[in-house]
Amino acid sequence: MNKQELLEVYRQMVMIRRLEERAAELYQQGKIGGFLHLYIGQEAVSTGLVAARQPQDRMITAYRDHGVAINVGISAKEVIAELLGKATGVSKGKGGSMHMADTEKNFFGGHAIVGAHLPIASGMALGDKYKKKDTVTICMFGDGATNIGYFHEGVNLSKVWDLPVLWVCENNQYGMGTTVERASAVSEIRQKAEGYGIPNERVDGMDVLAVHEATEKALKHIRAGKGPYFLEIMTYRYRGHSMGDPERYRDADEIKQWQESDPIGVFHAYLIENKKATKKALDEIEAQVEAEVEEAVEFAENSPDPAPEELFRDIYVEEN
Amino acid sequence: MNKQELLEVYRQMVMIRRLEERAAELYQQGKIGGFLHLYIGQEAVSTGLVAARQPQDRMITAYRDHGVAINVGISAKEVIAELLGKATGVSKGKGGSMHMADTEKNFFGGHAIVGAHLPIASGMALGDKYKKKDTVTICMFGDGATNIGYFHEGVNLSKVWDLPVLWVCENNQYGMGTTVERASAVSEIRQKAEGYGIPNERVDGMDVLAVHEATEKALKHIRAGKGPYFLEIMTYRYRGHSMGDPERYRDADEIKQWQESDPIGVFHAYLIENKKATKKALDEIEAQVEAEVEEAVEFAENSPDPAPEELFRDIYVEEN
Amino acid sequence: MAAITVRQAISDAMREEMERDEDVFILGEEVGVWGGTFAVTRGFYDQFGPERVMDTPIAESAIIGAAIGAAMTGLRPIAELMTINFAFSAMDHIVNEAPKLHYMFGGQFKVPMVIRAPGGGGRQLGATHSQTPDAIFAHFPGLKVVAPGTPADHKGLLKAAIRSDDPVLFIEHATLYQWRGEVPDGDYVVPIGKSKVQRPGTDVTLVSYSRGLQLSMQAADELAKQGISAEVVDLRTLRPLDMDPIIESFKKTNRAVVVEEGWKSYGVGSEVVSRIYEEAFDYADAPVKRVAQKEVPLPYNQKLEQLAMPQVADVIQAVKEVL
Amino acid sequence: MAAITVRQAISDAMREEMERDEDVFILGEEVGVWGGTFAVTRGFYDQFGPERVMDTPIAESAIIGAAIGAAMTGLRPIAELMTINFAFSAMDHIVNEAPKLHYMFGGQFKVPMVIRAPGGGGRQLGATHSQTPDAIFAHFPGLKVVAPGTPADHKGLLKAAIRSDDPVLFIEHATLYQWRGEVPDGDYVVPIGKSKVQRPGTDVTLVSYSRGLQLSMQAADELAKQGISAEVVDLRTLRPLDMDPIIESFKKTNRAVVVEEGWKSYGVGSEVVSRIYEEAFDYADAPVKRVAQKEVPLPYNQKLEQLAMPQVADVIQAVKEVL
Ligand SMILES: Cc1ncc(C[n+]2csc(CCOP(=O)(O)OP(=O)(O)O)c2C)c(N)n1
Ligand SMILES: Cc1ncc(C[n+]2csc(CCOP(=O)(O)OP(=O)(O)O)c2C)c(N)n1
Ligand SMILES: [Mg+2]
Ligand SMILES: [Mg+2]
Repeated sequence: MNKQELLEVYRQMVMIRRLEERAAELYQQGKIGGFLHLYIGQEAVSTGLVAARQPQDRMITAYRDHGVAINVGISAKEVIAELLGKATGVSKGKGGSMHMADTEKNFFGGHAIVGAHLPIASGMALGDKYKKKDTVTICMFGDGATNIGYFHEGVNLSKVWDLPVLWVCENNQYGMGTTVERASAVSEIRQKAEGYGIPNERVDGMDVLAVHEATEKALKHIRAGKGPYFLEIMTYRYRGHSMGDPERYRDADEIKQWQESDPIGVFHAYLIENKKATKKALDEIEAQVEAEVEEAVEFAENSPDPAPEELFRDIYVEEN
Repeated sequence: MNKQELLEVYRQMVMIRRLEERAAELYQQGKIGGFLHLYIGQEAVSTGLVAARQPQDRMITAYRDHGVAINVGISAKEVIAELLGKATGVSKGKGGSMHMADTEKNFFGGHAIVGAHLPIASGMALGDKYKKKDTVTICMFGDGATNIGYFHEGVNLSKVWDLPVLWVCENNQYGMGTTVERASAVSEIRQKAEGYGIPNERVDGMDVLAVHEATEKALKHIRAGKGPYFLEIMTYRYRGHSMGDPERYRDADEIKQWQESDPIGVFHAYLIENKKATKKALDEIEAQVEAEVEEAVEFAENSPDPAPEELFRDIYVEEN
Repeated sequence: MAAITVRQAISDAMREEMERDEDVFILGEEVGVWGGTFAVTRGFYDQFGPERVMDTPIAESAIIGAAIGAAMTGLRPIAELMTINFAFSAMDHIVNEAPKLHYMFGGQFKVPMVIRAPGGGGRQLGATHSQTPDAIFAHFPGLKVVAPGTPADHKGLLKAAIRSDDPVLFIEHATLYQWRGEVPDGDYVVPIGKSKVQRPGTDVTLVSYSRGLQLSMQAADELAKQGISAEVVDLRTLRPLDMDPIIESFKKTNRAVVVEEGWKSYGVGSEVVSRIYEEAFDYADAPVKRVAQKEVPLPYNQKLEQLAMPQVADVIQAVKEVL
Repeated sequence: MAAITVRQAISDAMREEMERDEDVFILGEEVGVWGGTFAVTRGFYDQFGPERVMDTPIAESAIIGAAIGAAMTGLRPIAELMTINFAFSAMDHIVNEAPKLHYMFGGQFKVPMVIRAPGGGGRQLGATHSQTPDAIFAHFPGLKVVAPGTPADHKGLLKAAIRSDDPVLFIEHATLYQWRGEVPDGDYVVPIGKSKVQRPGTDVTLVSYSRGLQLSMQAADELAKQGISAEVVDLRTLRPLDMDPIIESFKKTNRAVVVEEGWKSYGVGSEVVSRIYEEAFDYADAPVKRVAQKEVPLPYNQKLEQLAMPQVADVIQAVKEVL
């Protein structure tokens, strides 16, 4: 990545964090409803992935989807408006936090049923293979999701048909309050890929450059027509599973320890040390992001709710 | 196994084959309805397994279940009566070929939804662990079944909770008309067990002694409290998937080749060569089996259909 | 116009659509080399090749999930479930993914796919393999649920389903494949969401669909001999449900019997009966009757199974009770 | 007799049964260390230990499947689905295994298990997480489906469910957990399969259950102020369905409204309406009305979501229409 790209990566990570910190406040104020799953701590994962993809590559992930939304270029306005359920939201206020998508940016959501999007990802890759397109589907999911049958069926299919999919397990150590060890037969998730004969790698998910590099390598493999690839990316969420998590399953020390290798902090240091950016430039980015988020909140708050007629729109493509 | 046990093993294998050959005839005559999945060619698998189990160990399998039924000691009468849907059948004529079971003999069926019995098997093993019983659940399933989500969820759970289950994949090379290679990401099914960190072994399923030996070893491991074990048993079905299979997916040569290592033939030779039995003794067993099967057919044909009231019985334990 | 079987009608519809549109393809268990367990796709593998007639692992969620994903990229998959009983093994994808994606993301995704699923009892397959659970799928907005009876409707509605931009569950009945009837030549398409009078009559309205239609037509024949004129209305689509021809008929006959193969409680008949009273309360001269399956898991034994299933005689008796 | 919440009632029922019977245990996602995502099992992990309060992987088929297997060995598992929306991910085990094993093997197996599943909309969780698909489960013979409304019934029916030798789906509603009401002291058990008049009245019969009961009770309060006396009958069990108190009430009031939170088409109301006419046709003075959810996947936006969901005002309006 050149300097400009590196700064863009920095900007996106900061944007995800600021936007989500602000979203947490809006949630506390009762302006956001439903579930809100924050990505804070995991920013390097989606950012590194998206930085390495080609624009035609398809992203699909679970409900913890604000990161990808920002990375693919959905504006803070559309994201926050969606969180507030407004007509100007990226899903017209019908989806909420868990259901962001933008087909024009090749982002296919935001899926709330754990693991259910994995077979769908295989299907998207099948579509591209069918049409002989040079497109990879990048499918993200949690460590907890690797225990459900959908994971098995989706991943198996991808290898049987040698589909262009990059499977990305974000191992943030917990599925809600359950550690990997208490839910998964193997604690190294990448070992599961062995059961499907899929090449795999474990990656440091607190280091955006490591994620970027591993992704590039994996995408190259897939684009060469060699079938699916599997990345286990080690990361951590600082916040609760969603808002209102009593967090009885871990102690504050554990969080602190992970924060020492904070992805934004680490990358900040890297940029300065390697003279990729000045402190001032990074400060400026932070200020810009801050302003953009505030503007987005204002935009969202001033946006209208969907019209009542929207209730009956989009049920079918062909209205009866 | 001592001589008597060896002869009993021989008897069971011959019984499975004769009974099923007769069942095929009854099916052609329209006396058996529904699906009829023959086990012919695979007799050594269930026979070797059951010969190695302790009486308290639980057997559970898929719809291809006549072998286990005979092995656990359900009489030919009850089996054929069930095939004919008679009140005297082992499941009162309500289950048919796919749903044989005998709780008194610790045989828990006969399950027709591919793979759905695997989580159930984990649950039975959980029950025994909960009650601190010295009991192993032996769960059999096909190669095709290893691709469905139930397999993944059931097997993963068994390792997470270190349950006393012996997983037995009967790899007969096909799920209906689909070869292992066309349906499974790995063609060596036992490799899947690696993805769950479960010790595993591939076994020659045409050799009943090999199956017996591998089972004893696996059961020992499990009884020692070391958690689940996985066997992939290589075998072959001579007949179609079920009656009426057009068998467009294989040629007659392939079948012939496998028949050269026919489990009954191989074991017959072993018994004679190793002076475990005389030809005459084996002939006598065959004649006895023949007679028993004929008697069973007569019994079944003369048995009554279930009474009409049976339709409304057994829906609930507590009738409302 | 030729008399062909339901099997042929389904097969023709798919073949013609695949010849017409390269984006249409089939995936499912044993649809390829085997030729379909009900022989519906026989010859397809040779004609269209393995890329367009894809044998899948036994993994129903993967089949439906992959169809959804492929549809989201613009293809038009026809996913075959070997039987509708296996739909439970893909339930989330059928009722919770496919029908919600268009709505939930504000109209961004289209999911133009068909799920074909033969169902029904009467073949001694036992409790897990003999169900007619059509009603439960029809409960979900966003899904279209089609369940034709006649050969012509099988062809015309399957073509409409393949061309639909919405996910369609296309329910077939395993004992109807041999039913023969006239099918119009050429590119015959029947719109989804339209009920139809399949046999005109004046004394009583028989409302039905799928295998129930066959029972109703046979009952109507019998009744005709006895001087009773039954009008048979075929729902054809369970969601969206078109009540118009039923209400029209009922306003004329003032008596109705709903015939379905599935269990009575919480079945298709429940909805139809409710709607008849909601829309034509004043026209009811007698309680509307439901003929359906007895509330038991279907047993293997043939006599018991037939005892549990609705018979032509049950339809006739119900008609006599409402007259 | 103390006034406690539905949450407490459920919690008490389970704790008391677990104290009484060692064979009763709980398994599900986050039931242990977390204390239950709705805090229903808070404290259980400490009291009963990890062997009896088992946190599971996210694998719904494994949860229900394992419960079935454990039940077949004689235990009495309570399997918790985090929400009923995830029941689709275990559908085969819920409708095609648990309810059929007893019958299919000629009565050899017992499957004494409870599946607890909170459902319902109104919390802005979006289309996949907000469903009230109760009717579809009630379609299957062999399963018992219980869906209480009041705190007392939650306690009494859950105890009955745990003691039942049959598989019971026990449906809760996430927005009812805080509902407070009198619960009899001691070992309070309410039989499964009995509907109940929760509020006597004379002018109209409101039939409902679960969250719909709350709407109906509130509507009845309002109506009383306007001089209209509504009798509220609570189904409590959807299968087997007890129509007796409803028919009795209807024969008195001759007017009825069925109130449910789920979608109207092929819903619980469809069955109840059909049965009312089947059993009391001559007593109907006006078409029976159904108040239910609009036929849309529930949207995230709160205003739209509330617009889709049945409201007290809708019940009142329906009552006025039948009077
Ligand atoms: C099928 C299903 N079961 C349960 C849930 C409830 N649930 C939502 S998120 C979650 C934990 C997922 O953990 P993981 O996959 O590790 O992702 P993370 O939240 O850590 O990003 C659970 C249990 C669900 N949404 N879908
Ligand atoms: C969930 C499900 N899907 C499909 C089927 C139909 N079906 C029955 S047996 C079978 C093949 C199973 O193959 P395998 O597991 O290898 O067992 P085998 O028949 O070879 O013993 C299929 C697809 C089913 N019964 N259940
Ligand atoms: Mg996680
Ligand atoms: Mg096989």
